[in-house]
Amino acid sequence: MSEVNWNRIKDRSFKYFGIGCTVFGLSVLVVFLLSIIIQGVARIDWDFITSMPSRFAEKAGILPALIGTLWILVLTAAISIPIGVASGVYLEEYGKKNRFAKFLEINIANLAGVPSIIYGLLGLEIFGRIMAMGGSILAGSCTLALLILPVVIVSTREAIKAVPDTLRQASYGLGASKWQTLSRQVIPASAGGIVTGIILAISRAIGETAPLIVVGALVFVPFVPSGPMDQFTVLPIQIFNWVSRPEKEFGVNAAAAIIILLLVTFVMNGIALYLRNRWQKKIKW
Amino acid sequence: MRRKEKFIEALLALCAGISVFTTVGILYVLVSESYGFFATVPLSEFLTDDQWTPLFADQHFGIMPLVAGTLLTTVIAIALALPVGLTIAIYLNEYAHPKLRKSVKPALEVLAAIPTVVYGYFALTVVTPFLQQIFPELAGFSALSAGLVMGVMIIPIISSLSEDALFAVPKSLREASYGMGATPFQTSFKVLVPAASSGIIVSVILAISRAVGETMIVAIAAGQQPNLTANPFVPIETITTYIVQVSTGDVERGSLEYKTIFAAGITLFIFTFILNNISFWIKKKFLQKYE
Amino acid sequence: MSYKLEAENINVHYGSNHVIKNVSMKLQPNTVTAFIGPSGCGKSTFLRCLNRMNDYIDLFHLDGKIKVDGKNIYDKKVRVEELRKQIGMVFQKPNPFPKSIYENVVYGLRIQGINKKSILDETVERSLQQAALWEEVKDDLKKSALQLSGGQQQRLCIARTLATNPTVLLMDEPASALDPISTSKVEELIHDLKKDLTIIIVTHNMQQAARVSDTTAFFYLGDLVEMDATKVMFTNPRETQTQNYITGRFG
Amino acid sequence: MSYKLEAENINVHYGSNHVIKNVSMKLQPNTVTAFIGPSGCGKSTFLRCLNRMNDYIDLFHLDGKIKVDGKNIYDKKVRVEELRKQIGMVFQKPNPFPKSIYENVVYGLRIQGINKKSILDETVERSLQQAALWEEVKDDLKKSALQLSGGQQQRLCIARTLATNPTVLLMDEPASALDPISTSKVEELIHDLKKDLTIIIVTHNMQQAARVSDTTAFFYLGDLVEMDATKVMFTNPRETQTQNYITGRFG
Amino acid sequence: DKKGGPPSISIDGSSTVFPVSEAVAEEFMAVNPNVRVTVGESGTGGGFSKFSNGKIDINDASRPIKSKEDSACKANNIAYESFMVAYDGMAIVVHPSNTWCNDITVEELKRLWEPSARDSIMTWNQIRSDWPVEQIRLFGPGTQSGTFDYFTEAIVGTAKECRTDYTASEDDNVLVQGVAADKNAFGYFGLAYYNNNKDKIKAVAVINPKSATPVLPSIETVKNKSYSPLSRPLFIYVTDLALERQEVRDFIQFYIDNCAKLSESVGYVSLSVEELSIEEAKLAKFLEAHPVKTAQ
Ligand SMILES: Nc1ncnc2c1ncn2[C@@H]1O[C@H](COP(=O)(O)OP(=O)(O)OP(=O)(O)O)[C@@H](O)[C@H]1O
Ligand SMILES: Nc1ncnc2c1ncn2[C@@H]1O[C@H](COP(=O)(O)OP(=O)(O)OP(=O)(O)O)[C@@H](O)[C@H]1O
Ligand SMILES: [Mg+2]
Ligand SMILES: [Mg+2]
Repeated sequence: MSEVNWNRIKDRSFKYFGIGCTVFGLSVLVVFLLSIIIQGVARIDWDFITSMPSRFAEKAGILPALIGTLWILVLTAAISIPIGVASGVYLEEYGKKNRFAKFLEINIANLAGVPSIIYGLLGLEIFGRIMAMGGSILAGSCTLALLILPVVIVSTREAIKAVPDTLRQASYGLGASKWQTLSRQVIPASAGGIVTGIILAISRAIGETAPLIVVGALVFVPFVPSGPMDQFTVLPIQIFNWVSRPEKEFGVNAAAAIIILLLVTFVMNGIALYLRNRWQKKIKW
Repeated sequence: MRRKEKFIEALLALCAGISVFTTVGILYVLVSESYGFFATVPLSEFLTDDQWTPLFADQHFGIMPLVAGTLLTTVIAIALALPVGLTIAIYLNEYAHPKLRKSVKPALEVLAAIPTVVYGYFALTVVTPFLQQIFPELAGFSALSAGLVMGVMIIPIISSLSEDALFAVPKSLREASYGMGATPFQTSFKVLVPAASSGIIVSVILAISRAVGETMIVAIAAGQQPNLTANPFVPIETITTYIVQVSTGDVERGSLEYKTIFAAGITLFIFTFILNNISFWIKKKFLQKYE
Repeated sequence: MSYKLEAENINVHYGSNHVIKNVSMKLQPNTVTAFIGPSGCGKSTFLRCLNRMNDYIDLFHLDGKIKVDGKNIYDKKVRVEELRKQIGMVFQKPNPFPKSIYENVVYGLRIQGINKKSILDETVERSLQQAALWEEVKDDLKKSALQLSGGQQQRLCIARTLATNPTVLLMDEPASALDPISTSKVEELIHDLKKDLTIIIVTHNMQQAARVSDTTAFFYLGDLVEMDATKVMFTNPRETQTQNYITGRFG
Repeated sequence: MSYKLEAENINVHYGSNHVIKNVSMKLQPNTVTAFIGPSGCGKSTFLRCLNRMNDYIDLFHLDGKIKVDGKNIYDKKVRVEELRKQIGMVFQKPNPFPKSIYENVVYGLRIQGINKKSILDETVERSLQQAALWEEVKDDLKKSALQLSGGQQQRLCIARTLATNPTVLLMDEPASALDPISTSKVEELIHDLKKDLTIIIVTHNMQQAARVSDTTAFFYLGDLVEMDATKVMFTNPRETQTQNYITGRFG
Repeated sequence: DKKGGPPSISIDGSSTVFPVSEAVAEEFMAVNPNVRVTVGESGTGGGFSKFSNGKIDINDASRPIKSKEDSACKANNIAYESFMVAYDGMAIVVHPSNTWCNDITVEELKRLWEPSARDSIMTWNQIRSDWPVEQIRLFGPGTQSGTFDYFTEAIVGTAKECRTDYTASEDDNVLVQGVAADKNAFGYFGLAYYNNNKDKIKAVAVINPKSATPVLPSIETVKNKSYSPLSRPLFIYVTDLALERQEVRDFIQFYIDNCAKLSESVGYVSLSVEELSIEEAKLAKFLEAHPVKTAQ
């Protein structure tokens, strides 16, 4: 009886510890968001969003950086999601037993630990020089796509693992080929988990500065990039530049730009979440 | 039909192969550039010298201070993020109302999306002064506050991915445990966590990777002072911070000083390689037991 | 007369879905009761109310009283973990933990903090013997439970439940995934356990219900249509619905 | 005489585990054959060899020949997807796709590239009618298949299989998760489908085997112990093993 | 390498020079709206690497070109000219509550920062005996920056000769925070960062080696050279290749004409009139030597 009491106490304490941890995480988030919002929200207006950069903090805007970030976001997702999901599917469904896959598995785990700046150096060499993309949006996106690929692959695999075998068997039993089974059943059924990985990965990609600077992203870009081969800058670079300026007014600009960057992330997460909840609701085993 | 299937398999394999090309590319870049470095600096000096001062007139090329700094901040970050992240995952999965779970999870994911500059200044201007009240000997820049803040940043990686893994454990196991009179706490730790260990380990590996690769927080809050120490209260520098500083700095390309970043990079690569192999080994052991 | 288990005017809703409609029943100790009825009629739901396994389900709502040994188990003061130790449950699909046979059986003890080897060893032998599995596995207790056959797994799950000395055993279609040999072993087991326990079994198999139970309860669309001694139910049911169901002339 | 299905000296190994031992059998068209035997004796394994569902399993290895309509299905030239369309399969646990009822039924057509609405509509009605489900769901074809009851789900799985007009139907314990009403519906269905199809059913339920099958095959530890007309098997089996199993005096 | 599109000028290089180039670019485009000027900050070294490959027109440099970089240019047949565009003062700073440290000599600075000071000069009183016996904590710019090179050269005598046990940061705002939070702090960094944070930190006067008077850092004292030796020149480098394009010629002319005004607007110190006229003359010569290519 006393043992049961003790169990209950442990259980209760853990519950409160769990609440505590969650509240801790959330309150850090709230503190961040509030301090940034208090600092920067007043600075946000239509002019701020639609103006070019300037050395005058009150005149400076983020238009090229914002559009640059959107370009990078879309292109990086467009490159990394298909390749990452395809790799994950291959490793989990086709290459389980062969040596190539084993080798790939360790290899991918290693890639996840390579710091982003090294990807920058790689991107400069391969995309910038050898493939002659220069410091373009495309070169930056390719670099970031490589950077987040491991996360997409790993989470795809974990999500696919969780799909029950009965679903595969049902499909095979009806004469579906392997690929039909994968594309029509397994991948849609695991989409929820895949999306979690993609959210985390892309959130990371759009916050990166160093690898992009190495690849050739600029800071002062007084025009809106209009295609993937254009030169560009992104919000985090603009933010970092402003943060390191001596004048305090730029700190306010940085906070305002951070709010915009977070808004971009929210919208993206919102879309992804909507999809995740939809898919997870549909498939309850 | 059959040809199409073969084609698709080949295409998928090719996509998976891109990661091999990436590795080859990274190794090529690292090795070709650090080759010149190791031609000048003997490996023994690189590994045993206790100072890292390539950019001073009195040059020392001992990588260990940077390795120590990297280890220190990563260990601190994981020591915070693993218990907190896993607790959150378990709490959301076993205790919290599904509605709460649905809204808290994405909210926490926002933490991973906040630009790391923000974390860096938060560490420097809020966390460090706060910690100094508890530990008066804490320096203005330290591994401790950088590591802790980094830990907060990677919490969602652990909490979200682990929660996904716990969620995927078959309901029947959960019911078996509850049916025996287990508390949610016991069910979580004796049944669910072991059954989800593969996914949890993956989340931790990804979190460690992110911590090792993080630069901005460390650059701002940890002091950029290579220090061969395990003391979390003093300034340190990590491998990645060093690489970022030099690769976007004023050092001339092709010089020995510039090549140090590739030597540091290859060290980090080997470091993560060892780390991954260890975790692979752990994972294999766990999976043998639970499948 | 003192009843082991009494349910009074139980109503269960899942959200707006009324799945158990004003069901009352009383069970005597050391009897076997079979719940029968078509799919979705609420057998499992009602069974799971008896050890509060539905507590964690979203939208689940229960009205009424369930008493075990005269005490309302939905009382605030009742500790649900204690209750579940007293009222064991076996599920339709064998669900052993991915651990060794030994660890599966002692799980219930370990979570009570009992870790003394002699007690554990003793319990393992006793429970496995009660579950008629001892002879088959005694040399291999360290083997993973997942390597056992379906029938063995189900008996292991029963042994695991017996390890904590419950007084009531709830079984939700415990033999539906088993072959006839394993099934008959489980049925024998139920027969043997009756002297120590009060047992409720959900089954789709009329022959099984007839073979093992003393009392049978027929559910239909959330109603308890009829409940009587098994002999009576299968030979001379009061309701035509029951008659139709038992003879397969339904729907 | 021409057989629908012939298996010649089939041996199956999982790694070093010999699970099917030199089994041969011949089945005539438009008959129902029941496979019975204790758990783990290889019934499912053998059944799954017949439409090559084991192809993807690690370590699976088969020797021998299986002919359908005289053609060896393990021939290099045979397209396994084609084969599976011709030889449908229904599993123990209903496993509908998490899609609408309609989409479940037309899945087999869609993967063949058939997307014409009129054909699909026609097929849905025909197959659901064949599976005795049409009346229950015809107004609600857009509903998620997961909202159906277990018995309905299983009939949906049968309908889904029938949609591609198979000539052989393999059923692995199709009624073990169902209540008697659903079970009898499935049994009736088997009876009706026999005029168009050759059916093999694995079951643990002796009554069921007796009720639905023309021929019964008894497996034990990977051997095909005995195979004969169901009437003969259940009244006058040649082997004592069979006798013991059928009467439940086994083990 | 840029075909079609509007005329454009690409600048990259030092993040220290960046604000000047940005200001010039902004003003230039205000009068030449059809020209696109982009400015990056991949560092002086990164910039020179692109510069020597002809990938950019102008490199911002916080230090003179090095011999390796020069030979890389030669190898690619790229001739260039450098122009001084501004001075950046370095402020010596301490915590505002520091009452004792009001001025300091170059010798004292040297004693504090030279390599042998490591692990030996650890308390204030070791610099001047009437200063307190308290630990001194040092802050300074990152070792790969031009500021660090210049400071060590001016104070210790050789570039990069420096003690290693101090807290460094690439970001001067971080140093401001560090000094402002530590009452025993002693640091140095760009003048603009001191000017913008006078409420948080206190400047230390440097005793001019020639006049032997303490001089506090300010735009004026740097400009009139009384604040010495802690100010360093900032440069831009221009390739001859770029001079084939009229827009670049216009831009450089504009840069030299306006850098005095614009560099002060971003917190740096402008060249003196004499220095400016030297740069103007250098530019005229350079332009003449590389006439604009006549369009075919
Ligand atoms: N978790 C749940 N949430 C919502 N509704 C549920 C839930 N579980 C069961 N139901 C609904 O409650 C009703 C009774 O279900 P229950 O599982 O008790 O039936 P059953 O008699 O055990 O059927 P079966 O013989 O198929 O096991 C059904 O209509 C079912 O759809
Ligand atoms: N995927 C597999 N890998 C290895 N061994 C397997 C696999 N599937 C089945 N076996 C083994 O093959 C043997 C035959 O199994 P099978 O599933 O065919 O039995 P069954 O007669 O269908 O039993 P049940 O009545 O329990 O369904 C068993 O010993 C089983 O352990
Ligand atoms: Mg049920
Ligand atoms: Mg089977």
